Amino acid sequence: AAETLKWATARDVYGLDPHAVTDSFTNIFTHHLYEPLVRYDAELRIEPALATRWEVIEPNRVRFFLRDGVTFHGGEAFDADDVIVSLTRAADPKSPLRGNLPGLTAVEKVDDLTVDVVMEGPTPLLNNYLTNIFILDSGWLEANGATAPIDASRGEEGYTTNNANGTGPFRLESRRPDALNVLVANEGWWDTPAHNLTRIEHSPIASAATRVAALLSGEIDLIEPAPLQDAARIEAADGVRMLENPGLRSIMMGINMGDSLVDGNVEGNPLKDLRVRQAMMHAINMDLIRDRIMRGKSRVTGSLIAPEVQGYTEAMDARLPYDPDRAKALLAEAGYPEGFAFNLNCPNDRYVNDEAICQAMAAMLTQSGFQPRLVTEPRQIHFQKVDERAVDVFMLGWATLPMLDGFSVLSAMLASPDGSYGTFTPAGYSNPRLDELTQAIAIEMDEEKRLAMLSEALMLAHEDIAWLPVHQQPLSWAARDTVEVPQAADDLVRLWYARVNN
Amino acid sequence: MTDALVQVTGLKKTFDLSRPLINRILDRSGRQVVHAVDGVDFAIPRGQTLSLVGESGCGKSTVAKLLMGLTAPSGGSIRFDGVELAGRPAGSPPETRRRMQMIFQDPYASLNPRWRVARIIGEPMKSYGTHPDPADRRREVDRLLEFVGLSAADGEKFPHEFSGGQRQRISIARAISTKPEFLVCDEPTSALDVSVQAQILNLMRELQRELGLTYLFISHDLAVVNYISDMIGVMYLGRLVELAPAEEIFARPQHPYTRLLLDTIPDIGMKNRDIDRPAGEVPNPITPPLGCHFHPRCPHADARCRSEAPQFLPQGAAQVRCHAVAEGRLSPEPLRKAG
Amino acid sequence: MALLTVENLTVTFPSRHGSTNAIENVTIHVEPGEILGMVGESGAGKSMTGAAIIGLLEPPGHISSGEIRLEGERIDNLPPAAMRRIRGRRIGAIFQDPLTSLNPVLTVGDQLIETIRAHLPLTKEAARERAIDWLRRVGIPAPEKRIDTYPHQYSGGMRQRVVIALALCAEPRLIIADEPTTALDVSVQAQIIALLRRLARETGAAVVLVTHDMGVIAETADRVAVMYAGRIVEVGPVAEVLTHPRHPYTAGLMASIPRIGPRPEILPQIEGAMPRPASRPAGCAFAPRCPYRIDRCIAERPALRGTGAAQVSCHLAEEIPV
Amino acid sequence: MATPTPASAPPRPAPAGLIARALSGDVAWSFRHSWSARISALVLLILFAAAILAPWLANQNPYDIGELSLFDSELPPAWAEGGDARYWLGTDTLARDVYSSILYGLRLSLIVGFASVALAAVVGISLGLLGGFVGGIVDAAIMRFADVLLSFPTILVALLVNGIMRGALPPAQHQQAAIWVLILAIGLTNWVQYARTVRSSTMVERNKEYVQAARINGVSRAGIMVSHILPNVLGPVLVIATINLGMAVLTEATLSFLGVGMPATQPSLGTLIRIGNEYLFSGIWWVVIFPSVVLVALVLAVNLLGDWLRDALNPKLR
Amino acid sequence: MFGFLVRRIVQSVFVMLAVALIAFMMFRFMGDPVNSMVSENASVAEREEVRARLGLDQPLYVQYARFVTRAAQGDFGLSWRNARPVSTLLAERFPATAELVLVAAGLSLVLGIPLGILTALRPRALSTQTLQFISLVGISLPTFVTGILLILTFSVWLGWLPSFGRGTVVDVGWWSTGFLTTTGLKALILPSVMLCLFQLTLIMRLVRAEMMEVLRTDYIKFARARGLSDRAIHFHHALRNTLIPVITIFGLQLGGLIAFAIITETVFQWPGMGALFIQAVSFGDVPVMAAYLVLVSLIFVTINTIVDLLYVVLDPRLRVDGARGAH
Ligand SMILES: Nc1ncnc2c1ncn2[C@@H]1O[C@H](COP(=O)(O)OP(=O)(O)OP(=O)(O)O)[C@@H](O)[C@H]1O
Ligand SMILES: Nc1ncnc2c1ncn2[C@@H]1O[C@H](COP(=O)(O)OP(=O)(O)OP(=O)(O)O)[C@@H](O)[C@H]1O
Ligand SMILES: [Mg+2]
Ligand SMILES: [Mg+2]
Repeated sequence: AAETLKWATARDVYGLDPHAVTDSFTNIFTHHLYEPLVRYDAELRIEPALATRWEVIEPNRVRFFLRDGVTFHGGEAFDADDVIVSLTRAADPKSPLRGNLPGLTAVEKVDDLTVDVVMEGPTPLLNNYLTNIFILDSGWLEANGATAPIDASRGEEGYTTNNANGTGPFRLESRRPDALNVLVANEGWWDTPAHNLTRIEHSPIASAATRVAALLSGEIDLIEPAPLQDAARIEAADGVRMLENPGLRSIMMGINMGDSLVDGNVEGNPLKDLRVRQAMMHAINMDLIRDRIMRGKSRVTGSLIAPEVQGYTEAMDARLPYDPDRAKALLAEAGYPEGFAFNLNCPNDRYVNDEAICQAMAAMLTQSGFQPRLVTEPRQIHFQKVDERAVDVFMLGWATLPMLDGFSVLSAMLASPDGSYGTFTPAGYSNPRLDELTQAIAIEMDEEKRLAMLSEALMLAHEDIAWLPVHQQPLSWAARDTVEVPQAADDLVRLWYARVNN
Repeated sequence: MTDALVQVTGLKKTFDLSRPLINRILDRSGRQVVHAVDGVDFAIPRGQTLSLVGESGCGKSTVAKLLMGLTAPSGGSIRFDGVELAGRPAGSPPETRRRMQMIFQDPYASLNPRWRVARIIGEPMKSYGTHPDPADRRREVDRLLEFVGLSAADGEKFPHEFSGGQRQRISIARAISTKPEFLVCDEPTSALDVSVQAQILNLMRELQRELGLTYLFISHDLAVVNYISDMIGVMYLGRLVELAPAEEIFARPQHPYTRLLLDTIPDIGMKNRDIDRPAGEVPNPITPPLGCHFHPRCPHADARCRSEAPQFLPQGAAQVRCHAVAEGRLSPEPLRKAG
Repeated sequence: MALLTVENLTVTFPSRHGSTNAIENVTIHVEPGEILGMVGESGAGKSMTGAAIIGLLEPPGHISSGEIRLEGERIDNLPPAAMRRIRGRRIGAIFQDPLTSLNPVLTVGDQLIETIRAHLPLTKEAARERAIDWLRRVGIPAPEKRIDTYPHQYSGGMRQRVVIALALCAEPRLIIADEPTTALDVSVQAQIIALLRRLARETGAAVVLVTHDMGVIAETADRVAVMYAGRIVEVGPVAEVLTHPRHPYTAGLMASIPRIGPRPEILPQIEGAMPRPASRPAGCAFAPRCPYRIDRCIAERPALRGTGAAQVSCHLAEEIPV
Repeated sequence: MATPTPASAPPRPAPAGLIARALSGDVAWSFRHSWSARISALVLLILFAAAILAPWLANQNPYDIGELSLFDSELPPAWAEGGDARYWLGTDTLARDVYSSILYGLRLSLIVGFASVALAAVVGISLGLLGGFVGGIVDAAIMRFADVLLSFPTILVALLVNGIMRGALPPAQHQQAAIWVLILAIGLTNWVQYARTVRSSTMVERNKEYVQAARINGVSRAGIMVSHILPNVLGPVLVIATINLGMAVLTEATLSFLGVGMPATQPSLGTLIRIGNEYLFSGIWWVVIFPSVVLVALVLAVNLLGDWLRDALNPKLR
Repeated sequence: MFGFLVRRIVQSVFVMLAVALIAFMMFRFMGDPVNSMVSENASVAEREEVRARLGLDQPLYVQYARFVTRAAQGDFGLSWRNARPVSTLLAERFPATAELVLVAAGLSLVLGIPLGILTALRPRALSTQTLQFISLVGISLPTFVTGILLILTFSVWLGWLPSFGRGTVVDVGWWSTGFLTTTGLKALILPSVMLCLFQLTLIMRLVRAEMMEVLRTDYIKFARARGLSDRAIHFHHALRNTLIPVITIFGLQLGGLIAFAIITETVFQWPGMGALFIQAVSFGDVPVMAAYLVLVSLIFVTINTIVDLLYVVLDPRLRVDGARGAH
């Protein structure tokens, strides 16, 4: 039967070139059209996709055996050249995706269906990286002058922005930006479809209220995200339901540990004092925030990564209990009985209820003697400030995607800034042991050893309170009762597993 | 006329009505200029009244404004008691301008509706510094109010609480507050009812007698002019066509236009006259007729009138701008209207 | 039978200070073919009388008493539709300002043809012929060309001629002309008055000519009604009223008009000003300004009395020296 | 000398100035006889009083984040089931007392409204007066500039000003600047209306004879503009200002919806509605209904009053 | 007429240059484009190279001149957000906004003018007062609330009309239209109602005020005195004079409609320029913002020129042809 799924999300894709943006929504959307060598299944386990198997030939050389008989939507056969062109294109210095495939030195053709991926050094997470690198057809790219990645400064539009030719489960039928993207099932897909869809109509609907209305009125089958506060209403309505699960994304507060506060009223930086950071943790009643603001849907954490992520241990999930008196005492002990002023920076359009969480936290911190100045801003401005370290205590969410591995927390958020490491590490934070472990983990090919070191490093951060963990934000989708779709913890909609039962 | 208080020679004013340059280029049209006042000469002896009459748009008010410096002349000279005023804006030089004042036509528009009468009358005294002390000024205002036939208590009121005639009295009080010697009156009674007009005309005559004022009086009503003037100037399309002592004008009008004016005045004494009215209206001042401006309406016009502008020449006690008069073609028509 | 009779007409304006009568007990009659002049100061009620006759009082003004008859038929209480058929067809009107009386966005022809067809069963072509004819009659040169032009393309005098054509084009029996020449130059005024008079004679229409210019009345009207503060103070044949005024107001008015000729040392003047409707005295409205007033004048309003051609509303009419 | 004329003018006490004039005579009479004007004035009076007295009337300072206790969040109005007597109109998701938030929000909205109207009026009147009086190239320049501005509708200008301010100011000051951004943006787009009105009235007034009389008497141009013309052109300005006040409050609400309004920690009435709007489906109706009612009452009252004022000041309608 | 047109165009060019200047200044104020074009760890030399390539090292006036020349050719560069030519983005979105605004404008005229006339002709009637009041209530609520309420009522509760999008659109050349399909037409209803509400009220009130003004004029009084029917007086004489000023205001307000479409498009997920602009604002996508600004101004200026021309067509007094009557 002709099963159409109408799907609405908050945003449209930026473009159809999977190598042009790192945005995770664009990424999962294009995943319906293009495929990587290896992919996550519905339970987030890595499984073969365009590569059927792989072998580590040398510590820094991995050989991939490609699937035979795969064709692109345009009919072109899939072969080693496509992999070479695609990986090179993704890792090109002008490609924003380059950071998702660090250390690639070469892709070498062994035969038509075998390639070697050569890295700078041992890369234990190579497969995780590769789940995110989609394969485009080399001939098609050449024919359309798109072998190089899109370069915004060149001032012309890339062909791949509006056209797609992949091997994925769906083909692009039409695209009207910000209005409607239509995908149809790829009849010639190499895989046995788990879905029963013939057609996907994707509409971006920016306004949450309108999105919910569209679901309630039956115009849309699946919305993502659905506002938490409307859950009750959606559950109460006939024929629709909420899809809720804890997600991978951990929300946390970064803490400026530099020499001075951005917007403080005291000399130096009290936040450098561990007791002050502990006081902060004691001051915040996360359970209350979960119950009231997150409507009981979030999972309060002490750790920076979700249980599903490699490196997690229960020990690191413990939180200092809510205890305002203890908080006040610790503050006094640290020499700030009157508290001190600092900025509390939050985005207001990035995470689930981000602004409300920050307001509640600000209230709680105030009640425990701190003097937070709440600054909430659109994500663009917020993250620009984070980049510039123009923040004191700031909100950040991390889903460890696409690697699903604690290493990304270490490298991006905890390691001392140095070249490719420490992009988000709060100002002034540096733990030599942690840095050492990070270096080692990066090249440790023995999984057991690697995990042990990973947990150790994460535990160090936990004790330092380098970041103040908040919670794992819930996944919140809503769908018609007739729609079955797996909701993986990474919050990505994989419609090739979806079924519509009419 | 050596003792003239006011001496005007060759006074000219043109208004540029041209459309924006770009339009003119596109339409290939030239500048469009109104010669509102086109070479006017007269002198007013101290203590006398010169009246200007003429139809709407002939430039009477423009002459008044030029005299008061409200608009700058395009040419000619204005001398007040020997001081050249052409090119000096209103209010300058103060010591001379203080001595000239003006009364306007519209009693409603000539008083600021948001000001109290006392402030209105006191403004010239304040501005010219003749009575810098407010209390002193207020006393003078009260005196002036009573002088023009209002009461001192009226100073506290606003203009809208007065009738047209009373407002005109307020205007007069303001005008004489700086003890001027010369008053320009631009149709001061044309917005008033006849019964009130008589009051104002009488008041003005009385002022002239008591204060020795010199008037330039503007009107389109020959009967009013007759009552108030020593000299009368008849204007047509920016030019004086006849200037003569008052009695002369009525007794021996010379210019055909003067005669036409006198003819067309409906008069109480002359009932139901079924005469043919002279045709035509004042032509468009932007494109005035060549030669004598009046020739299209003139029964005596000949080829010369159509091509050559006449000079302003003395004819007896008068000065007349007419070829026919100069050539003696015009029989001294017996006046149909007298007494 | 009189063409128009107005009996004891009172027009009232209710307002926040209580009702005021713009005109009170106005009684006039107009014979066919006659020109009745109405003079008086600004605010005396001349226009109001005219507006009441053609049924165009501005609300909330209304006729509170009295009656108006046209050719014997009562017209002050007609329903709007019936009154509309009378306006234009049987009573024509001309207003003061030719600049604003014509619709600026319609051609002169449109306005004429529309008016003609509103009253006469004519085809468009016939109406156009008639319109051209009327333009010719009011002295518009080349009417065939001018008919399709807009009012702003006419001069003031020409426009007033068009207004006259519009008022007369359905050949009404009565024309109310409210200050038809005030906005015009003296030389043009004379032409317009002459035109009006000529047309009235040609069509046999009667005219109520409202003006404040005694000269115009003198030259044009057969009879004259002098209004003061909402009332008629004196009415009679022009020659009689102008040369032998019997009401002190008329007398004062006539005396205060400057004339051409030997000039008096001082112009006779009436002191004071006409009272506004709201502050009219209880007795004779002219009493405060009247040099002859007696106690009775202050207490009692005189009625319009008199025998023969002229009537006067003054307690002292008989005693005052003319 | 002529004898005094009998006072034909009614012996009313002389009122002073614009305000006094407005309070006496015709306007006051028309006010007493207009239901809508009186009710609107009453509503406005109550709202103004509420805004001014907010700190004393409110049960809570909703801007003081320390006063909020999350335990009390999303309580329905006091009379509804589960309501709490301390929170008459209920609380929002962050436990802000809706009643107190409305009072404080109203205050902010009115400040933004009044300040932006004042800014627009001052700029507009000055430029209109100058252009209308001086004429020529000054006038042309002002009016062309107005044209340019007119081609940017308010919300566009607000977004621009907001963007530029963000670029120009150090990040720490963005939030404090929000209210100024709003005032500037709304004020700067609305002055054109005032300028045009004042300019055209000025061009009429400057040719009036009382102005010429002042010139004859040596009063300076500035003196004429300020003391003669200005008082005479303010009437229509008052009407525009009244109606614009309502528009300004609504514009502020709209800008808040577009994300450039007041920060959520200091919600204006508009921001409250914007936030409440997100809960329209969720059954927490009180967080959107009550602020909306107040906003509608405010804007409606201001508009009705403006309507009435326009008619009352229009001599043709009297 | 021709001269008038030329003058308007010259004026418009100046206005557009000023707008372009503002748009250009935005680039200067709102951040360095280079930052969003190079990868995070690009070296200073690399940045300088991009800078030079973009011409940002040249004097300001040169940059402005280049900006203007390019803008005049419709070239606003690439969107920083999704690397597509801004002109393409706007061209894609333009039909949606144009159709929405046109329908809203049409609705407001079609409803506003008759309602305005009705209320002007019966100024004291209860229906008039009620209409006046309701119209005010309608605009006293922020439009985004009105929009959501419309969706709640007509989509969720009654299920009659779609809550978002344009329905099925058909491409006619580069123009995508919703006029040709039923879903397209249905989708237009709610957004255009929301958008026209304010406009409708404005037009209604304006027509009413103008009409009442016109009905007080001498020529209407004179028309009554000639015994013309009410119909002729109201619709033949009064209406034309009423509509002349209404047209100007309407022209001015069309610009406002385009701006207000930003909100409507956000609420109804209408894929128009306004939605694009608001995204650009939240992403700091300056080229899109600048282009939008220039485009909106261009539309505005064009509309106003057309309005002025219409004015001349409708009001014979402004025609400079023919006899410039003697006075
Ligand atoms: N400011 C001005 N700009 C352009 N033209 C003007 C200006 N003032 C006067 N004119 C023109 O100059 C001519 C003379 O005008 P002026 O006002 O002096 O006439 P007037 O004799 O006083 O007429 P009226 O009896 O109507 O007052 C007229 O054609 C008028 O249109
Ligand atoms: N709408 C109104 N409300 C109240 N009173 C009015 C109204 N219109 C006119 N009046 C009064 O009616 C009286 C008569 O006015 P009318 O217009 O008839 O005077 P008029 O003699 O024609 O004066 P004018 O020579 O100025 O035209 C005036 O005193 C005026 O104040
Ligand atoms: Mg004049
Ligand atoms: Mg009248």
